Amino acid sequence: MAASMRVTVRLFARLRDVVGETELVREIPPDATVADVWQALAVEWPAVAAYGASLSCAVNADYARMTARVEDGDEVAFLPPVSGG
Amino acid sequence: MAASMRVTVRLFARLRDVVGETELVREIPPDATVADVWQALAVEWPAVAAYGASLSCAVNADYARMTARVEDGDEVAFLPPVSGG
Amino acid sequence: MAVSRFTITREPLILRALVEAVLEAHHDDARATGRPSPGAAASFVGLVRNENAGRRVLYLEYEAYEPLALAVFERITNEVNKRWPEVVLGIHHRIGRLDVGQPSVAIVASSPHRAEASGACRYVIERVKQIAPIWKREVFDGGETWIEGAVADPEDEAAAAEAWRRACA
Amino acid sequence: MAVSRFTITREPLILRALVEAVLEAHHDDARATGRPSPGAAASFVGLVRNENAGRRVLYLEYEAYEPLALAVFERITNEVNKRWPEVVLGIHHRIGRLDVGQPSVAIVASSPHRAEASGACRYVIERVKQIAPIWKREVFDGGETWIEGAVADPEDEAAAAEAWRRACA
Repeated sequence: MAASMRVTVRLFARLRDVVGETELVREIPPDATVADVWQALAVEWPAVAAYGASLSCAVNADYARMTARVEDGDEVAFLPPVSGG
Repeated sequence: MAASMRVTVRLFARLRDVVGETELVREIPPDATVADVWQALAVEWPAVAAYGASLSCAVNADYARMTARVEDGDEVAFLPPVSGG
Repeated sequence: MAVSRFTITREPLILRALVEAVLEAHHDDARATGRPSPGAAASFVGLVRNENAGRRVLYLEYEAYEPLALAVFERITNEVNKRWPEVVLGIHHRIGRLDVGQPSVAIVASSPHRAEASGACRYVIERVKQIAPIWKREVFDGGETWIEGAVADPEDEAAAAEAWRRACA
Repeated sequence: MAVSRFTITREPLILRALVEAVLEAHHDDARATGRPSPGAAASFVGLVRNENAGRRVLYLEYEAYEPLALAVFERITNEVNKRWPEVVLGIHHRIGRLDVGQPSVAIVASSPHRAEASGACRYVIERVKQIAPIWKREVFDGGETWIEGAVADPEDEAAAAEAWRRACA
Protein backbone atom coordinates (compact mmCIF):
# COMPACT_ATOMS: atom_id res chain seq x y z
CA MET A 1 0.00 0.00 0.00
CA ALA A 2 3.00 2.29 0.39
CA ALA A 3 3.60 2.10 -3.34
CA SER A 4 5.41 5.11 -4.69
CA MET A 5 3.74 7.57 -7.09
CA ARG A 6 4.95 8.85 -10.40
CA VAL A 7 4.82 12.53 -11.27
CA THR A 8 5.88 14.56 -14.26
CA VAL A 9 7.99 17.58 -13.36
CA ARG A 10 7.89 20.55 -15.77
CA LEU A 11 10.64 23.15 -15.70
CA PHE A 12 10.77 26.55 -17.37
CA ALA A 13 13.17 29.32 -18.32
CA ARG A 14 16.33 29.49 -16.21
CA LEU A 15 15.27 26.51 -14.09
CA ARG A 16 15.02 24.43 -17.23
CA ASP A 17 18.43 25.66 -18.35
CA VAL A 18 19.99 24.75 -14.99
CA VAL A 19 18.56 21.24 -15.06
CA GLY A 20 18.90 20.80 -18.79
CA GLU A 21 15.51 19.13 -19.15
CA THR A 22 12.04 20.50 -19.86
CA GLU A 23 10.36 17.50 -18.36
CA LEU A 24 11.33 14.79 -15.86
CA VAL A 25 9.41 11.81 -14.56
CA ARG A 26 10.12 11.01 -10.93
CA GLU A 27 8.98 8.52 -8.33
CA ILE A 28 7.84 10.11 -5.07
CA PRO A 29 6.54 8.63 -1.83
CA PRO A 30 2.80 8.58 -1.08
CA ASP A 31 1.55 11.69 0.75
CA ALA A 32 4.29 13.76 -0.86
CA THR A 33 3.69 17.48 -1.26
CA VAL A 34 4.90 19.85 -3.97
CA ALA A 35 7.62 20.91 -1.53
CA ASP A 36 8.81 17.30 -1.31
CA VAL A 37 9.07 17.12 -5.10
CA TRP A 38 11.08 20.35 -5.06
CA GLN A 39 13.39 19.09 -2.30
CA ALA A 40 14.13 15.95 -4.26
CA LEU A 41 14.94 18.09 -7.29
CA ALA A 42 17.26 20.31 -5.25
CA VAL A 43 19.09 17.23 -4.03
CA GLU A 44 19.51 16.00 -7.58
CA TRP A 45 20.51 19.46 -8.92
CA PRO A 46 21.93 21.57 -6.08
CA ALA A 47 22.14 24.59 -8.42
CA VAL A 48 18.34 24.93 -8.41
CA ALA A 49 18.16 25.23 -4.61
CA ALA A 50 18.74 29.00 -4.74
CA TYR A 51 15.39 29.27 -6.56
CA GLY A 52 13.44 27.99 -3.60
CA ALA A 53 12.94 31.51 -2.27
CA SER A 54 11.41 32.94 -5.46
CA LEU A 55 9.48 30.00 -6.80
CA SER A 56 5.92 29.55 -7.97
CA CYS A 57 4.44 26.16 -8.59
CA ALA A 58 1.50 24.61 -10.33
CA VAL A 59 -0.15 21.21 -10.19
CA ASN A 60 -1.89 20.05 -13.35
CA ALA A 61 -1.61 23.53 -14.88
CA ASP A 62 -3.22 25.26 -11.92
CA TYR A 63 -1.29 27.43 -9.49
CA ALA A 64 -0.78 25.58 -6.21
CA ARG A 65 0.88 26.09 -2.84
CA MET A 66 4.10 24.27 -1.98
CA THR A 67 2.09 22.54 0.75
CA ALA A 68 -0.36 21.03 -1.74
CA ARG A 69 -0.57 17.20 -1.76
CA VAL A 70 0.50 15.53 -5.01
CA GLU A 71 -1.39 12.62 -6.59
CA ASP A 72 -0.12 9.81 -8.76
CA GLY A 73 0.12 10.98 -12.36
CA ASP A 74 0.14 14.70 -11.54
CA GLU A 75 2.07 17.23 -13.55
CA VAL A 76 4.05 19.44 -11.17
CA ALA A 77 5.53 22.63 -12.63
CA PHE A 78 8.16 24.89 -11.06
CA LEU A 79 8.17 28.48 -12.27
CA PRO A 80 10.92 31.04 -11.80
CA PRO A 81 9.87 34.70 -11.59
CA VAL A 82 7.81 35.57 -14.66
CA SER A 83 8.56 38.20 -17.30
CA GLY A 84 5.76 38.16 -19.85
CA GLY A 85 4.35 41.21 -21.55
CA MET B 1 -10.05 106.39 -41.94
CA ALA B 2 -13.09 105.05 -40.11
CA ALA B 3 -13.87 102.65 -42.95
CA SER B 4 -15.76 99.57 -41.78
CA MET B 5 -14.17 96.12 -41.87
CA ARG B 6 -15.49 92.92 -43.37
CA VAL B 7 -15.36 89.65 -41.46
CA THR B 8 -16.51 86.14 -42.22
CA VAL B 9 -18.56 84.60 -39.41
CA ARG B 10 -18.50 80.79 -39.13
CA LEU B 11 -21.21 78.98 -37.20
CA PHE B 12 -21.34 75.35 -36.08
CA ALA B 13 -23.74 72.73 -34.79
CA ARG B 14 -26.83 74.10 -33.04
CA LEU B 15 -25.74 77.71 -33.56
CA ARG B 16 -25.62 77.06 -37.27
CA ASP B 17 -29.06 75.45 -37.15
CA VAL B 18 -30.51 78.43 -35.27
CA VAL B 19 -29.15 80.95 -37.77
CA GLY B 20 -29.61 78.71 -40.78
CA GLU B 21 -26.25 79.61 -42.30
CA THR B 22 -22.79 78.10 -41.97
CA GLU B 23 -21.07 81.29 -43.01
CA LEU B 24 -22.00 85.00 -43.03
CA VAL B 25 -20.06 88.02 -44.19
CA ARG B 26 -20.66 91.13 -42.07
CA GLU B 27 -19.44 94.68 -41.94
CA ILE B 28 -18.17 95.75 -38.53
CA PRO B 29 -16.76 99.03 -37.25
CA PRO B 30 -13.01 99.51 -36.85
CA ASP B 31 -11.66 98.48 -33.44
CA ALA B 32 -14.43 95.91 -33.07
CA THR B 33 -13.81 92.90 -30.83
CA VAL B 34 -15.09 89.34 -31.13
CA ALA B 35 -17.71 90.29 -28.53
CA ASP B 36 -18.93 93.08 -30.82
CA VAL B 37 -19.34 90.62 -33.69
CA TRP B 38 -21.31 88.32 -31.38
CA GLN B 39 -23.51 91.16 -30.15
CA ALA B 40 -24.38 92.12 -33.72
CA LEU B 41 -25.27 88.50 -34.42
CA ALA B 42 -27.50 88.33 -31.33
CA VAL B 43 -29.32 91.45 -32.50
CA GLU B 44 -29.88 89.91 -35.93
CA TRP B 45 -30.90 86.47 -34.48
CA PRO B 46 -32.18 86.92 -30.92
CA ALA B 47 -32.44 83.12 -30.55
CA VAL B 48 -28.64 82.80 -30.41
CA ALA B 49 -28.32 85.19 -27.47
CA ALA B 50 -28.86 82.37 -24.96
CA TYR B 51 -25.57 80.85 -26.21
CA GLY B 52 -23.53 83.81 -25.00
CA ALA B 53 -22.95 82.16 -21.64
CA SER B 54 -21.49 78.91 -23.03
CA LEU B 55 -19.66 80.09 -26.09
CA SER B 56 -16.15 79.56 -27.35
CA CYS B 57 -14.75 81.59 -30.19
CA ALA B 58 -11.88 81.47 -32.63
CA VAL B 59 -10.27 84.01 -34.92
CA ASN B 60 -8.64 82.65 -38.06
CA ALA B 61 -8.94 79.08 -36.78
CA ASP B 62 -7.22 79.82 -33.49
CA TYR B 63 -9.03 79.94 -30.16
CA ALA B 64 -9.45 83.55 -29.03
CA ARG B 65 -10.98 85.52 -26.18
CA MET B 66 -14.18 87.49 -26.69
CA THR B 67 -12.10 90.60 -25.96
CA ALA B 68 -9.76 89.94 -28.90
CA ARG B 69 -9.58 92.69 -31.53
CA VAL B 70 -10.80 91.71 -35.01
CA GLU B 71 -9.00 92.73 -38.22
CA ASP B 72 -10.39 93.28 -41.69
CA GLY B 73 -10.72 89.95 -43.50
CA ASP B 74 -10.67 87.82 -40.33
CA GLU B 75 -12.67 84.63 -39.99
CA VAL B 76 -14.53 84.70 -36.68
CA ALA B 77 -16.01 81.37 -35.50
CA PHE B 78 -18.55 80.86 -32.73
CA LEU B 79 -18.56 77.43 -31.15
CA PRO B 80 -21.26 75.91 -28.94
CA PRO B 81 -20.14 73.38 -26.31
CA VAL B 82 -18.20 70.62 -28.03
CA SER B 83 -19.02 66.90 -28.12
CA GLY B 84 -16.31 65.12 -30.09
CA GLY B 85 -14.95 61.72 -29.27
CA MET C 1 3.34 55.58 -47.58
CA ALA C 2 2.08 56.03 -44.05
CA VAL C 3 -1.14 57.91 -43.39
CA SER C 4 -1.04 61.25 -41.61
CA ARG C 5 -0.94 60.94 -37.83
CA PHE C 6 -3.51 63.72 -37.41
CA THR C 7 -6.60 63.91 -39.51
CA ILE C 8 -10.29 64.73 -39.68
CA THR C 9 -11.89 62.52 -42.29
CA ARG C 10 -15.20 61.38 -43.74
CA GLU C 11 -13.71 57.94 -44.47
CA PRO C 12 -13.94 54.97 -42.09
CA LEU C 13 -11.18 54.97 -39.48
CA ILE C 14 -8.53 52.27 -39.79
CA LEU C 15 -6.84 51.72 -36.42
CA ARG C 16 -4.16 49.55 -37.98
CA ALA C 17 -3.07 52.36 -40.31
CA LEU C 18 -2.80 54.79 -37.41
CA VAL C 19 -0.82 52.34 -35.27
CA GLU C 20 1.57 51.79 -38.17
CA ALA C 21 1.97 55.52 -38.78
CA VAL C 22 2.72 56.21 -35.11
CA LEU C 23 5.17 53.33 -34.77
CA GLU C 24 6.91 54.25 -38.02
CA ALA C 25 7.30 57.85 -36.84
CA HIS C 26 8.59 56.61 -33.49
CA HIS C 27 11.13 54.27 -35.08
CA ASP C 28 12.28 57.05 -37.43
CA ASP C 29 12.74 59.37 -34.46
CA ALA C 30 14.55 56.68 -32.47
CA ARG C 31 16.94 56.04 -35.35
CA ALA C 32 17.56 59.75 -35.87
CA THR C 33 18.10 60.64 -32.22
CA GLY C 34 19.42 57.44 -30.65
CA ARG C 35 16.48 57.43 -28.25
CA PRO C 36 14.85 54.10 -27.32
CA SER C 37 12.43 52.54 -29.78
CA PRO C 38 8.78 52.03 -28.71
CA GLY C 39 8.09 49.31 -26.15
CA ALA C 40 4.36 50.03 -25.85
CA ALA C 41 1.54 51.30 -28.03
CA ALA C 42 -1.74 52.18 -26.31
CA SER C 43 -4.80 52.77 -28.45
CA PHE C 44 -8.28 54.11 -27.89
CA VAL C 45 -11.21 53.78 -30.27
CA GLY C 46 -14.52 55.51 -29.61
CA LEU C 47 -17.51 53.76 -31.16
CA VAL C 48 -21.12 54.78 -31.71
CA ARG C 49 -23.05 53.10 -28.89
CA ASN C 50 -26.61 51.85 -29.39
CA GLU C 51 -27.95 53.80 -26.43
CA ASN C 52 -27.32 57.14 -24.78
CA ALA C 53 -29.07 58.60 -21.73
CA GLY C 54 -31.79 55.97 -22.08
CA ARG C 55 -32.43 56.73 -25.76
CA ARG C 56 -32.08 54.13 -28.51
CA VAL C 57 -29.50 55.67 -30.84
CA LEU C 58 -30.00 55.21 -34.58
CA TYR C 59 -26.96 57.12 -35.83
CA LEU C 60 -24.79 60.16 -35.14
CA GLU C 61 -23.86 63.05 -37.41
CA TYR C 62 -20.45 64.54 -36.60
CA GLU C 63 -19.11 67.85 -37.79
CA ALA C 64 -15.85 69.68 -37.09
CA TYR C 65 -14.22 73.04 -37.58
CA GLU C 66 -11.41 71.25 -39.33
CA PRO C 67 -8.45 73.67 -39.31
CA LEU C 68 -9.02 74.45 -35.65
CA ALA C 69 -9.49 70.76 -34.80
CA LEU C 70 -6.12 69.94 -36.38
CA ALA C 71 -4.52 72.83 -34.46
CA VAL C 72 -6.08 71.44 -31.27
CA PHE C 73 -4.66 67.96 -31.98
CA GLU C 74 -1.24 69.63 -32.29
CA ARG C 75 -1.81 71.53 -29.07
CA ILE C 76 -2.78 68.35 -27.19
CA THR C 77 0.33 66.65 -28.56
CA ASN C 78 2.45 69.52 -27.24
CA GLU C 79 0.79 69.19 -23.83
CA VAL C 80 1.64 65.47 -23.76
CA ASN C 81 5.20 65.96 -25.00
CA LYS C 82 5.86 68.66 -22.42
CA ARG C 83 5.33 65.98 -19.77
CA TRP C 84 6.57 62.98 -21.75
CA PRO C 85 8.92 63.98 -24.59
CA GLU C 86 9.32 60.35 -25.64
CA VAL C 87 5.61 59.76 -26.46
CA VAL C 88 4.57 59.76 -30.13
CA LEU C 89 0.87 60.40 -30.83
CA GLY C 90 -1.68 60.02 -33.56
CA ILE C 91 -5.30 61.19 -33.57
CA HIS C 92 -7.89 60.43 -36.25
CA HIS C 93 -11.46 61.73 -35.93
CA ARG C 94 -14.23 60.91 -38.31
CA ILE C 95 -17.06 63.26 -39.34
CA GLY C 96 -20.32 62.76 -41.24
CA ARG C 97 -22.91 60.09 -40.56
CA LEU C 98 -21.80 57.23 -38.32
CA ASP C 99 -23.97 54.23 -37.62
CA VAL C 100 -24.00 52.22 -34.39
CA GLY C 101 -20.75 50.29 -34.00
CA GLN C 102 -18.65 52.54 -36.22
CA PRO C 103 -15.47 54.16 -34.84
CA SER C 104 -15.69 57.94 -34.43
CA VAL C 105 -12.22 58.54 -33.04
CA ALA C 106 -8.95 56.60 -32.93
CA ILE C 107 -5.98 57.57 -30.76
CA VAL C 108 -2.59 55.88 -30.57
CA ALA C 109 0.23 56.70 -28.16
CA SER C 110 3.58 54.93 -28.33
CA SER C 111 6.37 55.15 -25.79
CA PRO C 112 9.39 53.17 -24.64
CA HIS C 113 7.39 52.30 -21.49
CA ARG C 114 3.79 51.31 -20.90
CA ALA C 115 2.88 53.82 -18.19
CA GLU C 116 3.46 56.80 -20.46
CA ALA C 117 1.77 55.21 -23.48
CA SER C 118 -1.35 54.30 -21.48
CA GLY C 119 -1.47 57.63 -19.65
CA ALA C 120 -0.98 59.68 -22.80
CA CYS C 121 -3.70 57.79 -24.66
CA ARG C 122 -6.20 58.39 -21.85
CA TYR C 123 -5.20 62.05 -21.52
CA VAL C 124 -5.72 62.63 -25.23
CA ILE C 125 -9.29 61.29 -25.35
CA GLU C 126 -10.18 63.46 -22.35
CA ARG C 127 -8.67 66.54 -23.99
CA VAL C 128 -10.31 65.79 -27.35
CA LYS C 129 -13.66 65.76 -25.56
CA GLN C 130 -12.83 68.98 -23.72
CA ILE C 131 -11.41 71.20 -26.44
CA ALA C 132 -11.62 69.73 -29.97
CA PRO C 133 -14.14 71.77 -32.04
CA ILE C 134 -16.20 68.74 -33.00
CA TRP C 135 -19.93 68.23 -32.48
CA LYS C 136 -22.35 65.33 -32.75
CA ARG C 137 -26.04 65.36 -33.46
CA GLU C 138 -27.74 62.25 -32.12
CA VAL C 139 -30.60 60.77 -34.12
CA PHE C 140 -32.48 58.45 -31.80
CA ASP C 141 -35.69 56.47 -31.75
CA GLY C 142 -38.16 59.32 -31.35
CA GLY C 143 -36.21 62.43 -32.26
CA GLU C 144 -32.83 64.06 -32.57
CA THR C 145 -30.66 66.39 -30.54
CA TRP C 146 -27.29 68.10 -30.58
CA ILE C 147 -25.04 66.74 -27.88
CA GLU C 148 -23.36 69.56 -26.00
CA GLY C 149 -20.56 68.76 -23.59
CA ALA C 150 -17.74 71.04 -22.52
CA VAL C 151 -17.38 74.74 -23.24
CA ALA C 152 -14.06 74.53 -25.07
CA ASP C 153 -11.35 76.57 -23.39
CA PRO C 154 -7.82 75.35 -24.06
CA GLU C 155 -6.44 77.74 -21.41
CA ASP C 156 -8.60 76.26 -18.65
CA GLU C 157 -5.97 74.68 -16.43
CA ALA C 158 -8.50 73.01 -14.16
CA ALA C 159 -9.84 71.08 -17.16
CA ALA C 160 -6.34 69.99 -18.19
CA ALA C 161 -5.61 68.95 -14.60
CA GLU C 162 -8.79 66.87 -14.55
CA ALA C 163 -7.68 65.16 -17.78
CA TRP C 164 -4.29 64.35 -16.22
CA ARG C 165 -6.08 63.04 -13.14
CA ARG C 166 -8.21 60.70 -15.27
CA ALA C 167 -5.05 59.60 -17.05
CA CYS C 168 -3.71 58.66 -13.62
CA ALA C 169 -0.61 60.78 -14.27
CA MET D 1 -14.61 33.41 -38.45
CA ALA D 2 -13.23 35.46 -35.61
CA VAL D 3 -9.97 34.49 -33.93
CA SER D 4 -9.96 33.29 -30.34
CA ARG D 5 -9.94 36.10 -27.81
CA PHE D 6 -7.33 34.33 -25.68
CA THR D 7 -4.30 32.70 -27.18
CA ILE D 8 -0.60 31.94 -26.89
CA THR D 9 0.88 31.74 -30.34
CA ARG D 10 4.12 31.51 -32.31
CA GLU D 11 2.54 33.53 -35.14
CA PRO D 12 2.83 37.33 -35.45
CA LEU D 13 0.17 39.16 -33.45
CA ILE D 14 -2.53 40.96 -35.43
CA LEU D 15 -4.10 43.70 -33.29
CA ARG D 16 -6.88 44.25 -35.83
CA ALA D 17 -8.00 40.62 -35.56
CA LEU D 18 -8.15 40.84 -31.76
CA VAL D 19 -10.10 44.13 -31.82
CA GLU D 20 -12.58 42.56 -34.23
CA ALA D 21 -12.94 39.43 -32.10
CA VAL D 22 -13.56 41.45 -28.93
CA LEU D 23 -16.04 43.82 -30.56
CA GLU D 24 -17.87 40.95 -32.25
CA ALA D 25 -18.18 39.14 -28.90
CA HIS D 26 -19.36 42.36 -27.27
CA HIS D 27 -21.99 43.02 -29.94
CA ASP D 28 -23.17 39.40 -29.72
CA ASP D 29 -23.50 39.74 -25.95
CA ALA D 30 -25.28 43.09 -26.27
CA ARG D 31 -27.79 41.62 -28.73
CA ALA D 32 -28.38 38.55 -26.54
CA THR D 33 -28.78 40.42 -23.25
CA GLY D 34 -30.09 43.83 -24.24
CA ARG D 35 -27.05 45.45 -22.61
CA PRO D 36 -25.43 48.49 -24.27
CA SER D 37 -23.13 47.91 -27.21
CA PRO D 38 -19.47 48.97 -26.92
CA GLY D 39 -18.71 52.69 -26.93
CA ALA D 40 -14.98 52.32 -26.36
CA ALA D 41 -12.22 49.86 -27.17
CA ALA D 42 -8.88 50.35 -25.45
CA SER D 43 -5.86 48.42 -26.70
CA PHE D 44 -2.36 47.79 -25.51
CA VAL D 45 0.47 46.35 -27.57
CA GLY D 46 3.84 45.49 -26.03
CA LEU D 47 6.75 45.66 -28.46
CA VAL D 48 10.34 44.50 -28.29
CA ARG D 49 12.36 47.62 -27.46
CA ASN D 50 15.88 48.16 -28.80
CA GLU D 51 17.35 48.73 -25.34
CA ASN D 52 16.83 47.44 -21.84
CA ALA D 53 18.71 48.46 -18.70
CA GLY D 54 21.38 50.07 -20.84
CA ARG D 55 21.90 46.99 -23.02
CA ARG D 56 21.41 47.02 -26.79
CA VAL D 57 18.77 44.35 -27.35
CA LEU D 58 19.14 42.10 -30.40
CA TYR D 59 16.09 39.90 -29.89
CA LEU D 60 13.98 38.19 -27.24
CA GLU D 61 13.02 34.55 -26.86
CA TYR D 62 9.67 34.06 -25.15
CA GLU D 63 8.33 30.85 -23.68
CA ALA D 64 5.14 30.05 -21.81
CA TYR D 65 3.53 27.31 -19.80
CA GLU D 66 0.66 27.43 -22.20
CA PRO D 67 -2.27 25.72 -20.43
CA LEU D 68 -1.58 27.66 -17.24
CA ALA D 69 -1.13 30.92 -19.17
CA LEU D 70 -4.56 30.46 -20.76
CA ALA D 71 -6.04 29.71 -17.33
CA VAL D 72 -4.41 32.89 -16.02
CA PHE D 73 -5.91 34.94 -18.84
CA GLU D 74 -9.31 33.56 -17.82
CA ARG D 75 -8.57 34.39 -14.18
CA ILE D 76 -7.60 37.98 -15.04
CA THR D 77 -10.79 38.30 -17.08
CA ASN D 78 -12.81 37.16 -14.07
CA GLU D 79 -11.05 39.72 -11.88
CA VAL D 80 -11.96 42.47 -14.34
CA ASN D 81 -15.55 41.31 -14.80
CA LYS D 82 -16.08 41.14 -11.04
CA ARG D 83 -15.50 44.89 -10.95
CA TRP D 84 -16.84 45.74 -14.41
CA PRO D 85 -19.25 43.08 -15.71
CA GLU D 86 -19.76 45.01 -18.95
CA VAL D 87 -16.11 44.83 -20.08
CA VAL D 88 -15.20 42.30 -22.80
CA LEU D 89 -11.52 41.30 -23.00
CA GLY D 90 -9.07 39.67 -25.34
CA ILE D 91 -5.43 38.77 -24.68
CA HIS D 92 -2.95 37.44 -27.23
CA HIS D 93 0.64 36.67 -26.25
CA ARG D 94 3.34 35.60 -28.65
CA ILE D 95 6.17 33.16 -27.88
CA GLY D 96 9.33 32.19 -29.72
CA ARG D 97 11.93 34.54 -31.15
CA LEU D 98 10.85 38.19 -31.44
CA ASP D 99 13.00 40.82 -33.07
CA VAL D 100 13.11 44.49 -32.09
CA GLY D 101 9.84 46.21 -33.02
CA GLN D 102 7.70 43.08 -33.01
CA PRO D 103 4.58 42.87 -30.80
CA SER D 104 4.87 40.41 -27.92
CA VAL D 105 1.46 40.98 -26.35
CA ALA D 106 -1.83 42.50 -27.49
CA ILE D 107 -4.70 43.32 -25.14
CA VAL D 108 -8.12 44.72 -26.04
CA ALA D 109 -10.85 45.81 -23.61
CA SER D 110 -14.22 47.02 -24.84
CA SER D 111 -16.91 48.66 -22.73
CA PRO D 112 -19.91 50.93 -23.15
CA HIS D 113 -17.82 53.69 -21.52
CA ARG D 114 -14.20 54.77 -21.90
CA ALA D 115 -13.15 54.80 -18.25
CA GLU D 116 -13.78 51.06 -17.83
CA ALA D 117 -12.23 50.13 -21.17
CA SER D 118 -9.05 52.11 -20.45
CA GLY D 119 -8.82 50.95 -16.85
CA ALA D 120 -9.39 47.31 -17.73
CA CYS D 121 -6.77 47.36 -20.46
CA ARG D 122 -4.17 48.82 -18.10
CA TYR D 123 -5.09 46.40 -15.32
CA VAL D 124 -4.69 43.43 -17.64
CA ILE D 125 -1.16 44.27 -18.78
CA GLU D 126 -0.11 44.74 -15.14
CA ARG D 127 -1.64 41.39 -14.17
CA VAL D 128 -0.13 39.61 -17.19
CA LYS D 129 3.27 40.81 -16.04
CA GLN D 130 2.56 39.75 -12.45
CA ILE D 131 1.07 36.29 -12.86
CA ALA D 132 1.15 34.95 -16.44
CA PRO D 133 3.63 32.01 -16.64
CA ILE D 134 5.61 33.54 -19.49
CA TRP D 135 9.35 34.22 -19.60
CA LYS D 136 11.70 36.10 -21.87
CA ARG D 137 15.38 35.56 -22.48
CA GLU D 138 17.08 38.70 -23.71
CA VAL D 139 19.84 38.37 -26.27
CA PHE D 140 21.78 41.62 -26.24
CA ASP D 141 24.97 43.04 -27.68
CA GLY D 142 27.49 41.22 -25.52
CA GLY D 143 25.53 38.37 -23.97
CA GLU D 144 22.16 37.00 -22.98
CA THR D 145 20.11 36.75 -19.82
CA TRP D 146 16.78 35.50 -18.56
CA ILE D 147 14.57 38.40 -17.47
CA GLU D 148 13.00 37.65 -14.11
CA GLY D 149 10.29 39.92 -12.80
CA ALA D 150 7.54 39.03 -10.37
CA VAL D 151 7.22 35.86 -8.33
CA ALA D 152 3.84 34.79 -9.68
CA ASP D 153 1.20 34.50 -6.95
CA PRO D 154 -2.36 34.96 -8.13
CA GLU D 155 -3.61 35.05 -4.53
CA ASP D 156 -1.37 37.99 -3.60
CA GLU D 157 -3.95 40.70 -2.98
CA ALA D 158 -1.36 43.43 -2.57
CA ALA D 159 -0.16 42.75 -6.11
CA ALA D 160 -3.71 42.89 -7.48
CA ALA D 161 -4.32 46.11 -5.56
CA GLU D 162 -1.18 47.62 -7.07
CA ALA D 163 -2.43 46.67 -10.54
CA TRP D 164 -5.78 48.37 -9.84
CA ARG D 165 -3.90 51.41 -8.57
CA ARG D 166 -1.87 51.63 -11.77
CA ALA D 167 -5.11 51.24 -13.73
CA CYS D 168 -6.33 54.29 -11.85
CA ALA D 169 -9.41 52.33 -10.75
